[in-house]
Amino acid sequence: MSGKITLGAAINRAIDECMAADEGVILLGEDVAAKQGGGVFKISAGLTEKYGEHRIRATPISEQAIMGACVGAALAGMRPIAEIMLMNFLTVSMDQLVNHAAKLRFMSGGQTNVPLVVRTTTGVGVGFGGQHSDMLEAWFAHVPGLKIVTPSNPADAYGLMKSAIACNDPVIFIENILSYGMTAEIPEGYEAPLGKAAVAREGSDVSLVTYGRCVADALAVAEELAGAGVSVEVIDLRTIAPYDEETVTASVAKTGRAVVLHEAVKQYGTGAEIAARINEALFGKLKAPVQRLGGAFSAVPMANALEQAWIPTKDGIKAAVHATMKG
Amino acid sequence: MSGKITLGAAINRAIDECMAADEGVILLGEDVAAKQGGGVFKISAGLTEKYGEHRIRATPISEQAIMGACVGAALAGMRPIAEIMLMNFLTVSMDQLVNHAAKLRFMSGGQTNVPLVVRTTTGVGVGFGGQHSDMLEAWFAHVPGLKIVTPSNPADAYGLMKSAIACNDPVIFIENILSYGMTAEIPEGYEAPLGKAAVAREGSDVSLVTYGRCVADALAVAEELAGAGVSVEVIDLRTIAPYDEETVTASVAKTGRAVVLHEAVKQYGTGAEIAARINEALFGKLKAPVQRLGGAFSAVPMANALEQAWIPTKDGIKAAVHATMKG
Amino acid sequence: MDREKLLDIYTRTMRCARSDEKFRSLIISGKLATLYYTYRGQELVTSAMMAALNTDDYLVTTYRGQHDQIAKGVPFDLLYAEIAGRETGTCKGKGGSMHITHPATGIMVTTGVVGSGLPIANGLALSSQNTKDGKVTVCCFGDGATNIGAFHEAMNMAQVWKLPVIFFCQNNRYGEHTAFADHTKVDSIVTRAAAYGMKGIHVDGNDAKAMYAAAVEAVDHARSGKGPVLLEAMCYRMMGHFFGADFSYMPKEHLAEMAAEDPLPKIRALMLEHQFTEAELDKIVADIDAELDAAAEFALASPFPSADELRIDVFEEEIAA
Amino acid sequence: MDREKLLDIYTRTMRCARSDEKFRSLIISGKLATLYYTYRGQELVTSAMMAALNTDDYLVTTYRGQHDQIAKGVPFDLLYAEIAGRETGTCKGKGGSMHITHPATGIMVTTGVVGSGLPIANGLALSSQNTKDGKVTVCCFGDGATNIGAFHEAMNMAQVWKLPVIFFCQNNRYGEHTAFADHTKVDSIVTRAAAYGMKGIHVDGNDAKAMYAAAVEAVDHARSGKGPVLLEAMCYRMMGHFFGADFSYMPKEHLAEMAAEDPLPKIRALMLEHQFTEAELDKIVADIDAELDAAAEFALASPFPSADELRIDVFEEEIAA
Ligand SMILES: Cc1ncc(C[n+]2csc(CCOP(=O)(O)OP(=O)(O)O)c2C)c(N)n1
Ligand SMILES: Cc1ncc(C[n+]2csc(CCOP(=O)(O)OP(=O)(O)O)c2C)c(N)n1
Ligand SMILES: [Mg+2]
Ligand SMILES: [Mg+2]
Repeated sequence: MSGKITLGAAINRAIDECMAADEGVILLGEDVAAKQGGGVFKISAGLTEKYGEHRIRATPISEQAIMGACVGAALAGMRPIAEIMLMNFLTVSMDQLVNHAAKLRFMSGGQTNVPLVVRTTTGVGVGFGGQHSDMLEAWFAHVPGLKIVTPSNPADAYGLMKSAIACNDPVIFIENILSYGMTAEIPEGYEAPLGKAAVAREGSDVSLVTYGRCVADALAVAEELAGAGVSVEVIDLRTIAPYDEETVTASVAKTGRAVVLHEAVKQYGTGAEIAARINEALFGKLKAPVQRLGGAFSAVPMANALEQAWIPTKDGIKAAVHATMKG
Repeated sequence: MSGKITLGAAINRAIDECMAADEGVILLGEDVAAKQGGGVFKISAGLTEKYGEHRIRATPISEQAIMGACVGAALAGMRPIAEIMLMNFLTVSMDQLVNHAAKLRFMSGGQTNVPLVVRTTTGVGVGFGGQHSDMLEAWFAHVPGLKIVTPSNPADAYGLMKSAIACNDPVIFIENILSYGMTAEIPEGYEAPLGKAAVAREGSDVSLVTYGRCVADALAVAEELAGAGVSVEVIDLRTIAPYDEETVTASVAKTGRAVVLHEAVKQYGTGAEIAARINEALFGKLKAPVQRLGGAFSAVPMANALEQAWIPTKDGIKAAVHATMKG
Repeated sequence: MDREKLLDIYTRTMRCARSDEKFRSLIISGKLATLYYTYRGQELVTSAMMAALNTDDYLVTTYRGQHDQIAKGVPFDLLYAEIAGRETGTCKGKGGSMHITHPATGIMVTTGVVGSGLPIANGLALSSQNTKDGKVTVCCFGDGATNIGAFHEAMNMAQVWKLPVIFFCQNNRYGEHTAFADHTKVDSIVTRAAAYGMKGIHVDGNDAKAMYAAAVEAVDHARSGKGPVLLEAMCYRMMGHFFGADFSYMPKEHLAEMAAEDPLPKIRALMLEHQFTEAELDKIVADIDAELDAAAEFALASPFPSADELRIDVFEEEIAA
Repeated sequence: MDREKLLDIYTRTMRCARSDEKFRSLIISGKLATLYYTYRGQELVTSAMMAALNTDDYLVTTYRGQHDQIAKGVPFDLLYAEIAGRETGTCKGKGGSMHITHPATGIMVTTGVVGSGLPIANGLALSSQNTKDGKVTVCCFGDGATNIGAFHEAMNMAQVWKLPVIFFCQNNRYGEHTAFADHTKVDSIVTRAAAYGMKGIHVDGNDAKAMYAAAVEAVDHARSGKGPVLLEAMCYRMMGHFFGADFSYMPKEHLAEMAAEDPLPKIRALMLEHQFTEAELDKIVADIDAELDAAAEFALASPFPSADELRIDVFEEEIAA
């Protein structure tokens, strides 16, 4: 397991190891099998050759049927992975995911459960436009019964995928197109448990709470501000929901200042819940108002000039950190 | 227009008046026509007889096709109303609503627009269980391009429906099954503009921000606490998103205390955004942490015993108000 | 069809019929307050289908599927307790009538969302295909469900993968208040099987022998690995959409036709033809009624679930209070 | 087919063909960076279809629909500016190649979500039915789209209401990397029309005369109030899923078959058969190329949209900065 690999390859490795260990792990999605080249983003490359078409199943273009088949297989005791090519296409399978996958354990009084992993990718900055770039994690965080994770680096991509497949409840695994190429070495036996945030960088002045692709920007800003004498602690949630409130509260209790950052639309995003809880937990103890950063309140525009103006920029993050320092 | 009518009848009257005034107003939904009895909840009773089956169209069970047909008709200049029987069934038509209705004005650079009203009903406390009771407004509030309204009384049901039909953008009109029976007189020429909250009761100690069926509970609690010497101001948002932040901020600036209440699951609900904004706008000026109340973090249980434990109760609201008074 | 199988079908049919009576009387008498989707008129179609299955075969059904669950074998006491919202119910009262689950008798999902069962049924069948456990999955749904997208996606996927699943459409000629001819422009749902290259069977569901033969044909096809089947059984929904709902929208001719096709007198007549005596048949019904009385008593005497249940079964791990 | 109509189809076909060449050269030369779904191989099917329509008839198409838009009449300069993300584009650069909209030529929606155009097309057709404006709506989609739920729901609804809509399936035999036979178990999509009681037409889309005749038949049927039509035109996607994408998954035999069916040499030969001279044809192409050069120049010289556009067109009212 030594040598640098990409984030995409780390996901492939995690799935590969889980498939080798458990016959019940299967992958369903459009173009995922060898005959189709292992998926549009090639994440499942090489798996069909090892595990066969009965476990790596290329599907028709039918997201409801893909999600439903995974729900049913999970109810029967398998550990299906559904690949929904892009996050916006989850809009087609919301009923299966929300009314069924998330609720069947509860509605059956615990008689059944749905050990399902939904892999999906998205991201702003790729030039895919309004229907191929959305980050919809806030919807799923609002649905009891669903867990949501997203990796900010190859090691966590590997560790979180293994934890997601091992989980006995549905987990939405969000990938970011722009992160697939990131490379790193995966430490031997690396683990990334669900529900545990990572302190990506320690700091004492401001807590910058974020996840996914934004972590890289956060770390870059933290590095830059360190030079300017501002010590930023970067929290990588890794599990977006239910999130590690303990780690976040401890960090903000220490710094007294918080900036919450995500790529998704700011309004009603996960940052609203995080900010609300920080205010509840540390009322009267904060040195400045919690700053929230997120995507602009519009569909994601296709024109690159507009798309770059849509997402939170490093300058925007810097400005938010400085704003908290005023307090 | 004199005499008391039910909230359901008020919606019917608003639609009736709009249909009489504009040929372009049409209604699509399952069982909505006369032949099927004017809808399961009879909201469209009598309209087919007046306007014909070409304008009151009973559809097959096809929520994607219903929503899509309304999007297309709206693009062509009509003012369609889609009846999606229960809010959970919107999960079947999310693609049309989110990727299309909400985005087409923006993605077309303003060349087209979607004057669509999506009527849907829901509500906890009816005994409909896990797949027929959800309040999903937080999802739609997170989607740029959508407006969301919900009436707490017959007059607003009438006024908001007329405003929604007149709006040149998609509006989700949320009805609550338990509110259909409320009766009241609709003042002659009553208007309820979009984006304007109503101060349902003035008060000076605590601002109780809510909407929909919860308003009745809020008012009852306010009345009771007035006896106990606590003056509660009740804000009925009416438009859930984009909401009337000015009115909310002004009220909380006055009282220094806020409780945000909704029936939807508390976590990542609209209350998170409202609480976050109150904290941003009034940092250091609040006398107590903002209290949030919402549904429990589980699917809605069918057993009445559990369902009653799931929703915010009057006692819970009272406790939250008292909690803010401690500050 | 041998007498034993006929007796089996009759017994299942009467378990459905008597339970429906019982539920309606409990509701009318105010002992039970619940939304109840009576299946009056559809007792036989499902009994003949379930008589062709093994107990461990999978079943996916709908809000109207109490007859499917009973015919499949769910115990009355657990069923009644669940519908009464008690902690002794199949689902601890959390699911209710629209979400009965009972894996011990293969009842894996009962959904309240029209058409949603079909994609899930494919998944159950997929697991049987991969694990070679020899099970077939039966998915029950109505005529109205055949116009929703999930039906289409699931039918096509099942055929592409030759899954051991039977799509069992109980065509009761109405979807809520909408008549079949008003929501579908083909004479029969089975026409749609051809659109997927799938085997289709159309049968008069109230003809016990024809219905059972069709069920066996479908099960054999699916179990032998030949692929999925769309089985359309014609029947009638003899009451409103749910118990108590008005159904004045049904034309007189339809009501008359419906009454003439009532499966209960038909199967009783058939039993007598096969030399079962009135006494034997009455004894079966009496035993069922006794079981139902006990079940109702058990259910109504059972405790309600505690509020702690809201923190249990959301995730595997209990949520902190 | 008269020479004038043939010339019309040829011209539309070459406008599609030359523009595709132009886009690919702009991308290769690095002048344009965009995701581009080349329609190489599908120029003729859409040109013959659009030649049977009026400019104000409605069109709904997909991410791959640049040929549909061009054949329908969208001006090159606005199209190029949009795809280049400039404020002078059809959508001020906000939509891009997957979301071209141009009501002036009836292009109402271009969607990037597979199958989503069909339900919307029904709505446009519904408005024509109610307002009696005499328009028909054409909805373009691919073979892979016929397995998604929206297709099914829209087909059924269109037939129930007899809407003036033509579901135009350009069956290019692949959905992304998946071959037709791997996602659908019927020989032809048109089989599915029968599942809705809908009129279906199957045609070799690269046969100009047959394709145009089929288009006229479909348009006459829809416009005359007889209801919707499913028109399946067989063709080939002669490159990868998007320009630059590998398509090594296509078998050799398929590539050979595809090359033999290239519509461009076929229609040129047909023109010569009809006594058009090489010179006439070359002149048409030269004029198109000149128009394309000007369009590209205009697009690349146009300004980018200002960030204020993020607050405009979200709602009718501008959002406060
Ligand atoms: C997606 C969805 N849309 C609408 C409904 C409301 N609804 C419940 S039952 C029903 C009619 C279903 O008819 P059919 O499929 O024939 O089944 P039947 O009730 O006749 O058994 C409808 C429209 C629903 N539950 N789910
Ligand atoms: C709902 C949905 N699922 C998946 C995709 C990804 N995707 C884009 S194009 C495509 C293939 C569509 O094939 P087909 O319908 O044959 O059209 P073609 O590309 O051949 O013109 C897929 C799967 C999508 N855009 N929308
Ligand atoms: Mg029915
Ligand atoms: Mg194709």
